[in-house]
Amino acid sequence: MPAPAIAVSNVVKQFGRFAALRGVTAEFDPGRFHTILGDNGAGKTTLLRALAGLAQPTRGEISIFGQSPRDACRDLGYMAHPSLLYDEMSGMENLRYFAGLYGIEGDEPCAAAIRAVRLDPELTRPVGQYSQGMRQRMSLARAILHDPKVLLLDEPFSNVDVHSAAEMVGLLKGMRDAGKTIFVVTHQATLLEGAADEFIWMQSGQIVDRTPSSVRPRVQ
Amino acid sequence: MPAPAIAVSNVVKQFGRFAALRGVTAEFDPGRFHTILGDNGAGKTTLLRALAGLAQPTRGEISIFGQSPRDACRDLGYMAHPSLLYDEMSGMENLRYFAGLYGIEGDEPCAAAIRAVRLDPELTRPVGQYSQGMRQRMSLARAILHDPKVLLLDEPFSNVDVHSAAEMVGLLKGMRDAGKTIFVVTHQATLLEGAADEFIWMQSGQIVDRTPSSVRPRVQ
Amino acid sequence: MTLWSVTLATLKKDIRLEWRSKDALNSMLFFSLLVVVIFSFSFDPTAEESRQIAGGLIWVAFLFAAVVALNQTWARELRNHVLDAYRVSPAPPEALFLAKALGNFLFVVILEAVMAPLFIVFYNLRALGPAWQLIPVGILGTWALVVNGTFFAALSIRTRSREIMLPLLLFPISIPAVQAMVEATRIILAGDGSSRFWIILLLTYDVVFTTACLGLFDKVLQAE
Amino acid sequence: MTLWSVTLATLKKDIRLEWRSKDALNSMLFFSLLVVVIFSFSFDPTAEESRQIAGGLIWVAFLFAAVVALNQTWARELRNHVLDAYRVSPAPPEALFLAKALGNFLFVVILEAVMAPLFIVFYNLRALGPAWQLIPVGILGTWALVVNGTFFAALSIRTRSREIMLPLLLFPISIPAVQAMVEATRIILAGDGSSRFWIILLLTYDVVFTTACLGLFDKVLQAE
Amino acid sequence: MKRLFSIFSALTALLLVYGLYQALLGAPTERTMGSVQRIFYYHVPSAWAAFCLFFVNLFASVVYLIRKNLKADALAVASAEVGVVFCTIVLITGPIWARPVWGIWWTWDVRLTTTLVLWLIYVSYLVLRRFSDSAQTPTLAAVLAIFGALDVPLVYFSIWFFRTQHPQPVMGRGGSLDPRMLHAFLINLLAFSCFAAMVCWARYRLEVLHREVEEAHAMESLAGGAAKASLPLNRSAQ
Ligand code: HEM
Ligand SMILES: Nc1ncnc2c1ncn2[C@@H]1O[C@H](COP(=O)(O)OP(=O)(O)OP(=O)(O)O)[C@@H](O)[C@H]1O
Ligand SMILES: Nc1ncnc2c1ncn2[C@@H]1O[C@H](COP(=O)(O)OP(=O)(O)OP(=O)(O)O)[C@@H](O)[C@H]1O
Ligand SMILES: [Mg+2]
Ligand SMILES: [Mg+2]
Repeated sequence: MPAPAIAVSNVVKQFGRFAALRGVTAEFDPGRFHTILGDNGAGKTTLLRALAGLAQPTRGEISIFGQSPRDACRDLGYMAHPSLLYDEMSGMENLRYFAGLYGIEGDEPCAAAIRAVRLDPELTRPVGQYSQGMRQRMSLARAILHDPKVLLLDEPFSNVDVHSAAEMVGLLKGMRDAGKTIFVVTHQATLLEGAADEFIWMQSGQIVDRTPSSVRPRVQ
Repeated sequence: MPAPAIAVSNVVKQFGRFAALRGVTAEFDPGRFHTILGDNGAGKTTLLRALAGLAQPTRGEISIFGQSPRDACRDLGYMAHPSLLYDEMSGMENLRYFAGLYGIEGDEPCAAAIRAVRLDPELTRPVGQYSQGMRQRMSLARAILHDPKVLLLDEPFSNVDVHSAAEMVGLLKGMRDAGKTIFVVTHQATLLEGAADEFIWMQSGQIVDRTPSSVRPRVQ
Repeated sequence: MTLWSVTLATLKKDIRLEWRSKDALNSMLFFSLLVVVIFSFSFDPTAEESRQIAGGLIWVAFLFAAVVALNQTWARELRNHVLDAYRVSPAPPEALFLAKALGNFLFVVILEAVMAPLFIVFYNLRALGPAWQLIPVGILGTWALVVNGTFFAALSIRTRSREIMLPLLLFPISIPAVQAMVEATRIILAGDGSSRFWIILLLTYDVVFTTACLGLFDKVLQAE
Repeated sequence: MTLWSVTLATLKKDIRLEWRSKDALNSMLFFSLLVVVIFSFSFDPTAEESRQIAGGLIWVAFLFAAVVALNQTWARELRNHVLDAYRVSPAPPEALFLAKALGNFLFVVILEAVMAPLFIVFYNLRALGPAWQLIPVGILGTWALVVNGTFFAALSIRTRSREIMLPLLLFPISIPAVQAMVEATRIILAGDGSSRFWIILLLTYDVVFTTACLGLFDKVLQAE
Repeated sequence: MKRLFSIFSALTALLLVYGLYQALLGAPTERTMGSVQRIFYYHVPSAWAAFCLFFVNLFASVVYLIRKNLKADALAVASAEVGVVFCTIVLITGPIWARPVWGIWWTWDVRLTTTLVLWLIYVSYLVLRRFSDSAQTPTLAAVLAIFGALDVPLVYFSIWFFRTQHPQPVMGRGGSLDPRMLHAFLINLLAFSCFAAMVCWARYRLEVLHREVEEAHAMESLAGGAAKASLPLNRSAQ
C-alpha cells in the first residue's frame, strides 16, 4: 500500500458563526480516482478549497505529498464553480496567460489542453460569449494545463452535455491511469460509475462514508 | 388539441456573424412539460432567452398566448445560469424585493416559494455565502415566485444534489398538473424521464427532433 | 404596482445594501473630512488666492464624490445578471432609473451637507451675497451631475456600447450645468450681481435632461 | 518563471483588456477634464496667482482621478474569481502587485501627459524655476500615489462598500506625499527657493512604501 | 487576575483624583497664560498616552503578522481604539488652549498637524476593521497599522521646518518649569498612563471574551450545521 498522497487530519473550517467543515480526517492514496458526493451545503467545495490552499483551515492539518498546499501548488490543478477565466479574452489568450504563471512557454501546451476538452483552439470568441458548458470545459482546460499530479475538480460536468461529459470522464480516466490523483465533486455519480475508484460521502461538514466503487454507489 | 401556448416561427438569432439560432419553428401546447436537450452551444439558452423576451430575435416571430414575450412577462418565469440574485442580501430579502416588482405584497408568498425549493426562509446568511446548489434552488424560487403560467428553466438541476433534484422534479410535475407550461433545459435527461411529456432536441441552432416521452430519450 | 412603489422599493434596497449599518454614514463623514484636509494641504487656506477659488474647490470636491458614486451605480445589477431579472419583470424601467439617480443624489447630497460646513470653517468663507441661494444651487447642480451621470453609466451596461467613450459624451453635455453652478456659487460668495439667471439655467437644464433620460432609458435597458 | 516574466505577462494582459474596454481611462479623463473646466470658470487668475495654486490644482485633480481609476484595478480579477486562479499558481504575488501598480502608473502618466498642457494653456503658466525638475517631481509623485493606491485597493476589495473605502485608507497615508508634490511644484513654478528637500522626501516616501507594499502584499493576497 | 485588575483600577482612580487636585489647586497659576494653562496637565499626558498606545498597536500588529496569534490582534484593536480616544482629547484640549493663548483655534504647525494625521490614520484603521469580514480583518488591519507607523515620521519631516508656534519640549530642559508645576505634571502623567493602561486592558479582555463567545456559537452550530442549510424533512409544495 503506497504512502498517502494527501493526508487531512481533523480539519475545521469556520465562517464566522457557522462551521462548514467539522473535523474532517482522511487519507487518500495516490493514483486513484476519488469521487466526492453529498448534499448541497455538505462542505464539498469548502474541503476542495482547503486542499487547494485557497482557504486556511481554522484548525487541523493538510499535507499533500508531505508539503503544505501552498508549497505543493505546482502539483495541484483546481477547477471551481466560477470559471476563473477572463470573460473578455478568448480561450487561447486565457490559457496563454495562465501558462505564463506556471512558466510554460509556447502555445502548444495550451492548444493541447483545449483540444483535450474538445474545444477549438482557433475559436476567437471571448470566453464571456461562450455557452455555459463551453466555458465549463475551458475552465477544466485551465486546470489541467500544467499537468498537475493532483486534480481538484468541483462539479466539472454540470452544464456539460452528455457526450462531452463522457469524453471528459474518459480523459480523466486516462490521467488517472497515468498515475494522477483525481478528486471530483459531483452530483452525477452515474457518469462516473465506470471510472471512479472510490465514492466519498460528505454530510454536514464531515466524511460519513467511503465506498470502493465495486459497491454500487447509493445514488437513485 | 388546445391552441398553442407558445408559437415560434422561424426565429433567427445572430451574434455578429455567428448565428446561435438558425430558423427555429415550433409550437408548444399549454400545460405540458417540455424538456430541451442538446449539446453545448446548441442554442438552448439563446432560445430560452428569446422566449423570455431578453433577446430580440434577429428575424422571426415569437408569440406567447398571442402576445409578444415582453407583454406576456407576467405569465413568464425565467431561471438562468447566473443566479439573478443579489449576493449581499439574504434569500428572503431578495425575494421580497422581486415580489415587489410583480406587485406582490407580504412575506407569505416569498416564504412559500423558498420552502417549495426546500430551503429555510429563516436563513439569514447572504446568498453570496450559500453553497452553489443552495443558490441554484433560491434562484428557482425567484422564478416561481409570482406563480407564472409558463416556466423557462435553464439547467435548474445542475449543482443540485440528487435528493433535492428529485424533489424539484416532483414540484415541477405538480405545477404541470396544475396546468402550467414548463420548459426545462438540462443535460440530465434521466432525472426527468418520469416527468417530461416531450423531449426536444436541439443541434447547432435548430430543433432537430421532438420525441414524446413514451419513447425512451436518446441519452446514454 | 406603480412607478413609485417600485422606485421606492429599489431605492430602499440599494440604501439597505449600501448602509447595512450606521458605519457607512460615519465613513462618509470621515471621507468628507479627509477631502477637506487634503484640500487644505494642497491649497494653503490662509492664502488669499485659495480663498478666491474656494467656490471652484467646493465643486471639485462635490464632483469627486459624485464620480465615486456614479462609477458604482450599475455594478451591483450586473454582477449575477440581476438586471435580467428586472427586465423580465413587469416593473417600469423608469422606476429603476429614478431609483438609481435618487440613490446617487442622496449619497452625494449627504457628503455635500457634511463637506460644505467644513470648507466654510477651514477657509473661513463668508458669503457676501444671499447665502441661502447656495442651497438651491447645490441641489440643482448636484441633480444635474447625477442624472446625466447615471444615464450614461447605464450605457455601459450594453456590452456593445462599451466602446462608446462615455466621458466624451457626458463631457460636452454637462459643460453648461457646470458653468452655471460654478458661476452661481462665485456670484453668491462674492456678492456681485444676481445669480438668478444661472439658477434658472440650472433648473431648465435639470428639467430637460431628466425628461430626456426617463424617456430614453427604456431603450437602453431593453437593448441587449 | 521569474518575477519579471510574470509581471510583464500580467501587465501586457491588463493593457490589452483595458484597451478593449476603456473603462478606467475614460472616467479618469472625464473627471480631470471637468476639473480644469470648473476652475477655468470659477475664476481667471493672473499669472502670479495661478503660479501659487496651479501646483495644488494639478495634483488634486490627479489624486482624485487616480482614486477613480484605482477603484477599478482589481474589479477584473474579482469577476470570475480569477484571483483564485492566480493564488493557486506558483507565480510570485509581488509580480501581480508590480504589474497592477505599473499599469496604473502608466494610465495616470498618460492622463497627466494629456492634462498638463491643458493646465498650462488655461493658466498660461511659465515656470520661473528650473522647469525640468517638474519631470522628476511628476514621476516620483505619481508613483507615490499609485503604489499605495494599488495596495490599498487590494485591501478595500475585501471590505464592504469598497469604493468609498479606498480614499479613506489612501488619503491619510498620502498626506506627506501630496504635501511634497504640491510644494515642489509651487516652488518650481514660482521659482522661489529650491525644491531639493521635497524631491528627496518624495524619493524616500517612494522607496519606503514600495518596499513595504512588495513585502506585505503576499499577506494581503493570501488572506481569504 | 480579576482581583489584580480591581486593585489596579482603584489605584488609578486615587491617582486621578490626586492629579486633579494637584492640577487645579496644587500647581500655581501660570503668569502670562493664566488658569487656562492648567489644561497642560491633561493635554500633554493624553498625548503621551496616545503615543504609547499607538506603539503598542504597532507592536501587536507585527506580532500578529509574524505568528498568527489572535490575542495579539485583540490587543491591537484595544490599543488602537483607546489610543484614538486619547488622541481626540489632545485634539480637543489643544484648540481650547490655543484660542486664548494664540488667538486662533488651529494652525498648521508640526506638532498639531502630525497629531491630526496620526488621528486620521488610526481612525481609518478602525474604519477598515469595521468594514471587512471576520476571516481576513486581522491581517488587513495589521498591514495597515504598519503602513501608518511608516508614515508618521514622513509626516513629521514634511512639516518640521514650518515655523512652529507650538511650545518646544519642556521635559528636555527641565529647570524651566516651576517644580510644583512639574510635580503636578508628573503626577498626572503617571495617572494618565495608568488610566490608559487600565482602559486598554479592560477593552482587551472584552475583545478576547467576545471572540470566545463567537467560537462557542460556531462550535454549537456544528451540530445542526447543514441541517440548517437545507431541511430534509420540511416539505410544502405550493
Ligand atoms: C491646537 C492643538 C494642539 C495640539 C494638537 C497639540 C498637540 C500636542 C502634542 C501631540 C504634544 C505632545 C508632544 C510632545 O510631548 O513632544 C503636545 C505637548 C505640549 N503642548 Fe500642545 N498641542 C496643541 C495646542 C497647544 C497649545 C495652544 C499649547 C500652549 C500654548 C500647547 C502646549 C503644549 C506643551 C507645553 C506641551 C508639552 C511640550 C513637551 O513637553 O513636549 N499645546 N501638544
Ligand atoms: N464564505 C462563506 N461564508 C459563510 N458561509 C459559507 C461560506 N462559504 C460556504 N459557506 C457555507 O458552508 C456550507 C458548505 O458550503 P459548500 O460550498 O462547501 O457546500 P457544497 O458541499 O459545495 O454544496 P454544493 O454541492 O451546493 O456546492 C454551506 O452551508 C454554505 O452556506
Ligand atoms: N452574447 C453572445 N455573443 C456571441 N455569441 C454568443 C453569445 N451568447 C451565446 N453565443 C454563442 O451562441 C451559441 C449558443 O449559445 P447557448 O448559450 O445558447 O448554448 P447552449 O445550448 O445554452 O449551451 P449550454 O448547454 O452549454 O448552455 C454558442 O456557440 C455561443 O458561443
Ligand atoms: Mg460546491
Ligand atoms: Mg445554456
